Amino acid sequence: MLLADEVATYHPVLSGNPYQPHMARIVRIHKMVDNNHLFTLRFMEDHLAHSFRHQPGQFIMLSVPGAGEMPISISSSPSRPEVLELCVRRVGRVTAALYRLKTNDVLGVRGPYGNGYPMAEIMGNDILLAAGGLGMAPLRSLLWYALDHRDKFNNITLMYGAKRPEDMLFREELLALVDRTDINCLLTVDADPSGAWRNHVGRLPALFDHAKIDPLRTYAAVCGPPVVYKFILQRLLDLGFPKNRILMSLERRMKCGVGKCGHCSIGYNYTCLQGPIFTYWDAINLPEMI
Amino acid sequence: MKILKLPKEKLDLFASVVQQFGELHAPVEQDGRYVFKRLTRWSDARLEYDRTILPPKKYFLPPKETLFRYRPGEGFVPHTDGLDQRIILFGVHACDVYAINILDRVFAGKYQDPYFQARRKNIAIIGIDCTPDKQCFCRSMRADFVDHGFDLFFYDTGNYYQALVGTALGDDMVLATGNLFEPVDAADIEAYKQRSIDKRRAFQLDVEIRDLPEIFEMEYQSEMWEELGARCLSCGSCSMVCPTCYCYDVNDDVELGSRAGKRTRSWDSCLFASHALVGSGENFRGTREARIKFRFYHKQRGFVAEYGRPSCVGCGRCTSACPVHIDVVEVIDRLRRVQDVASR
Amino acid sequence: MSKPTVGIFGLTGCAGDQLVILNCEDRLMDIVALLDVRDFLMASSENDTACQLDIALVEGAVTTRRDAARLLAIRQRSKALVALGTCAVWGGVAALDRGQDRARLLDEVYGEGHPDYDSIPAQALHEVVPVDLNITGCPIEKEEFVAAIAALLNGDVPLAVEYAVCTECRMRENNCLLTERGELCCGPLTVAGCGARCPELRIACVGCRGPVDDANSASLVKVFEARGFAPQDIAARLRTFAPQGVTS
Amino acid sequence: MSTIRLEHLARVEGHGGITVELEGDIVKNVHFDVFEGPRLLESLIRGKRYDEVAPILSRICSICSVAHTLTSLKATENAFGIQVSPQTVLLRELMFRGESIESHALHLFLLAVPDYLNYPSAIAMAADKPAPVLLGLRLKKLGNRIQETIGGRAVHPVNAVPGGFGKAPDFEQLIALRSALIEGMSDTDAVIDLVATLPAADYCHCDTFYAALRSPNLDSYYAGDEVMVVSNGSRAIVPAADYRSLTNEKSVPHSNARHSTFRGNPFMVGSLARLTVNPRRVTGRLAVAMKRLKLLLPADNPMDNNKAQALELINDIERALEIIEQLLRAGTKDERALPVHPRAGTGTAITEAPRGLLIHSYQYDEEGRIVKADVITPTALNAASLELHFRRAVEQCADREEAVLSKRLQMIARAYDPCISCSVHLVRR
Ligand SMILES: Cc1cc2nc3c(=O)[nH]c(=O)nc-3n(C[C@H](O)[C@H](O)[C@H](O)COP(=O)(O)OP(=O)(O)OC[C@H]3O[C@@H](n4cnc5c(N)ncnc54)[C@H](O)[C@@H]3O)c2cc1C
Ligand code: SF4
Ligand code: SF4
Ligand code: SF4
Repeated sequence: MLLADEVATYHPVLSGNPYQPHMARIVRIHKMVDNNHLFTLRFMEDHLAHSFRHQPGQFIMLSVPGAGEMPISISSSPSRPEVLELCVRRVGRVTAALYRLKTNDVLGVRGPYGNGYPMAEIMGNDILLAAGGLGMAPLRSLLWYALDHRDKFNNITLMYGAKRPEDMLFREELLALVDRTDINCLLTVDADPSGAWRNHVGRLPALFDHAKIDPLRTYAAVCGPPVVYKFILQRLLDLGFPKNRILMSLERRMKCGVGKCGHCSIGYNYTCLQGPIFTYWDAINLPEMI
Repeated sequence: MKILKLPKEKLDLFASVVQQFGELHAPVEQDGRYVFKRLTRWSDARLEYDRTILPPKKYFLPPKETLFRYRPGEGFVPHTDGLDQRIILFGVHACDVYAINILDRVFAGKYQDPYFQARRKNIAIIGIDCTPDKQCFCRSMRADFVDHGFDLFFYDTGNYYQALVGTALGDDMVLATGNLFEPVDAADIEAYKQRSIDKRRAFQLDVEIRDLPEIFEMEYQSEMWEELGARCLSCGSCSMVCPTCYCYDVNDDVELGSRAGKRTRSWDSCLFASHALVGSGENFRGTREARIKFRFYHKQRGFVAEYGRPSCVGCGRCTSACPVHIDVVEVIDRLRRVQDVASR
Repeated sequence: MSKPTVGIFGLTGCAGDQLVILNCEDRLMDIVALLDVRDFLMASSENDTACQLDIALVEGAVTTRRDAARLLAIRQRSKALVALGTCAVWGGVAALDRGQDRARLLDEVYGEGHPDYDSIPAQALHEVVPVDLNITGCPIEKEEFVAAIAALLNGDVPLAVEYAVCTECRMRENNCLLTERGELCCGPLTVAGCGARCPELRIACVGCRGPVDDANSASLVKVFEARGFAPQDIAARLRTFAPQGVTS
Repeated sequence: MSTIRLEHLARVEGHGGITVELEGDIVKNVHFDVFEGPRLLESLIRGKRYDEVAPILSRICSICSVAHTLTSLKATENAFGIQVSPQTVLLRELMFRGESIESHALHLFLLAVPDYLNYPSAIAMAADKPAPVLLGLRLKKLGNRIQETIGGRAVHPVNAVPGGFGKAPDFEQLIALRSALIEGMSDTDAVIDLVATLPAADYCHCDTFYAALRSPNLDSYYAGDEVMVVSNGSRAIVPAADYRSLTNEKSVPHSNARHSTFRGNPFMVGSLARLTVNPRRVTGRLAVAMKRLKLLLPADNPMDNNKAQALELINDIERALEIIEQLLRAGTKDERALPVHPRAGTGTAITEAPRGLLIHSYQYDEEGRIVKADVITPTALNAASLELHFRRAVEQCADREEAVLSKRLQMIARAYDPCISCSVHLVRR
């Protein structure tokens, strides 16, 4: 509808454009694992670097100029602001273009998007973080958030499984947690050909034998490939977890991140708006959830 | 709401006056079908058209548009060309106005789509009454009347158009014509009511949408989806012509020899195999069956949960565009096990 | 970054895709400035026929032993092999011979007792060597070609079109030749990228770009049959440009 | 015996080579070798419905794809007794002109001129002498623009179908084309200037037979159905139905192409032949240009074909403009193609492709499916004449250095502008 008295000052595209990427610089590229690098970014505009705030579990839309835009979880914790850490796996076109960039190169960032973990609800409870493979990327934000606000949470348990020791993301950092007493950090690998691995060997669900979990006082955050969901979810249900205390982080194709482009729609939810964190109860009610 | 009437023979005059408010676009004939197009002559307008090939959606969300230009050193600069162009869409049917109202809600919310919103502000809509044909079921979808979303809406009451004034701009248009419009009297109101009854009687299609979401849930495993999946060509026609399909794709086009270029978005469809494919290689709707089911599910069930009503407005476009005759009304009837109108 | 070395080659075909490259009149000088074109027989008489190539653009189908040998040699010296045009990608009209007796065809065209020509059943490039990238079209579309070169220069894989001609046809708001006029239009099965060039002109798509990834020919064939087309004509139309592709 | 062999003829479309066998000073044998793989399209087209024929046979050759398409349509329409509308005839002629402009500009400036100026390619030449390259690109683009506007695509046109066109260009498109052509006219002087200053290329002199389409108005690439064969002192007319008297071809072992003679004489087709056969059209601007290029007809030097192409570039642009004016005066109608009622019978069509005479001849069954198809291309018609000129060039060249001979032969070959992908599609007996 055209407003007769409208003057030409209305420029929603120029200000408040939700699709506008803000330029950020790569300050560090850490080659954690083959094809899984950790990129540390800082907004070029200082005020953005200072003011950017996110919730654990949220994601950004990352633009690799000339190649495209993609959703990437924020792996750093809001408790450690000023920079963003992104753990990106090289799978295709845009991620490959990202991997060709070097420190000081420029990227576009917009966000944060998605619901993130319901922190207010979780606080005061136990947390169980269970991840397989790349699933550690979104959980790491939650992990450090909880560790940095240790007094706000009861018991913290981390279960993380990778194929081999060299495939484990954030390995050094996580190994340093194993000896800490304020967290039960359980790391496992499917196989250890080198024989140098000092932690668990075996499938992820086996770690439950080493953890003390009170299903009625705990929120479980699960993330990983479909097999991880399959086995962990069953285990949690068997333990008697309420369905709405199991939190899953879902991946869908996304082009906008803000509930317009339609790609991430699951049944009647947009992964980018109502997700990517869904409870198990949501999941069984949504077709095609996993 | 202000209600006036315009003698039919004055419509030409009215059209020539409203041109000062923007570029006039209306349905024109194209090989036996109709398309919204810029008018070069008022006499080209075909206000008694059935439906246009593409809905007015194309004005608000073009098939392909540039969102940003990218230059190293400058970053992403929003592309604003054409957003402030003033257009008057003359002769939009109620269902199409309804559909734009639906798009309004999708493109509003916490993250307003500024491109859509800018165009929505700058494009005026003059709606027009229509007579349902054998593919229309807008009445069933509750989209046969609209109470907002237009600047003016004309109902055909015989010798007059009864005009609903929807916005200040609509009112300005009326005022700009001097005294072309007249007040309505009791007889006009009676004429309108008669027209309303006639229109209702003209519908040849009828589907029941109450409890449809529930039935969709119950029939999620119906064998019908498999059969439709085997038939669907994934040609995307239904999504393109749908006035409420808004899925889009975003791509970066680079210039030769640099990383500079533009970010564009273009219409997409949930019927395409790539629509729900993700980085891990998982495709959440890998089969054609899953995709065609999703299209119906999202429109008739998912959208209800999100926005309180189905996104389908019953314009009949997808049914006539589908090369393999996948027909919404038939799909709903089959889900409800309705054989014919009498058994409803 | 140093310029990528490039070779442009034609096997058996109409040379249309090489011609399209030359038809990029406005961009040609930029293209040759950005690429180090080392071997391009159609445009140059001084060619380095042995150097390593970053990109080999190959048009045409393999229809002779000589073609096959050339293709193998090109593959060996190239990092990325790009199949250019429908003949290279699918076999194209050259591969209309699928399933026919080659010797008899030769006799028919050249008369019995013709010399022993070098001639083998037509094959697309991927049937002979691994292909890294396909740019389809009969001929290729200029814009797609330039976009592909632009992407390759940046090290990116060019974007592939994943939907059918119908989608573009609808976007252009054409009258549908199939639903409205009952014509034998291959739009629903053919990969888009041409902007629905033919239906835009009220001409049925003959499928010159080859099939879209997810073509459902069985279903469309039923529609054509219901419309009264002879199975023979439907089959002929669907296999004109892609011998195995479209017919499922 | 010594042999000079040129494996790959560069800067031509398709794959060919030249072999010369010398015994002392005597030229034993000269071959024009064609390696292009046989695609057998005439035979593969058998059984196809009439509406598939032109799109498939267009793929014989990209540079002549308009000519192949339109000749095919004309043959099909002849077989079914369809008379297309005058508007269709004009639009088709316009497409021919567009193709000729594109083809000549490409050949002359990007393929042939580098020879005269001693560059291996237009790309190499562009570094020192960008003007001819840019001129060529501008004119090429103009020709393509015509083909795109009328034919729907520059290569393998889609808009022309049996009975007419899918959609005729509208007023705005024709106006835009007219402005482009008027702009193109300003380049024609540069064309003549450039060709007039090229070094002479006198490699062989020889009495030559020329064959071209004789059209009703003596100046059409599309309308007309007689061929005239002219030599110094003789002329003969061959009606379309007798086209085989031009194509009594023989298969030769060194080539996938076959050779044609008329009454035992090799003959040349193409630009030079067209100017020779239809001399009366050389008037006005064209006549002045012809004087500047010092072209005398009938020519005895095959290299003069390049001059003829330059002249035709001017003529094509002028003719295209005339046609557009004519269409604009009459106002283009939104015609649909005429309905096609297939019937059994044969149809033959002769036109002028950029490289010369092109003949398509079909036999259809009553359902409109191809029973038999013959396609005779200009390069096939030229092959015998080209070998004759090779032979004369070797005989008339005192210097038997391989490098010298090879360059001369290549230049003669390129003057013919051979289109080798065309040449392999030959008559089916
Ligand atoms: C909420 C969310 C958080 C994510 N977080 C991470 C993360 O922390 N680290 C990480 O490595 N990956 C993450 N991903 C996945 C990541 O977005 C995809 O791997 C990436 O988009 C692939 O891009 P590409 O161009 O390299 O791949 P492509 O070359 O495009 O194709 C590879 C595959 O990626 C899929 N894909 C392409 N575009 C998208 C898209 N926009 N959204 C989803 N899938 C797409 C394609 O379907 C294809 O199967 C996340 C995805 C979502 C939805
Ligand atoms: S129009 Fe019909 S065939 Fe095409 S995608 Fe839609 S439902 Fe499938
Ligand atoms: S005309 Fe052909 S391409 Fe276009 S929508 Fe119809 S079937 Fe599809
Ligand atoms: S519409 Fe079909 S035949 Fe025409 S160019 Fe496109 S793919 Fe080729």
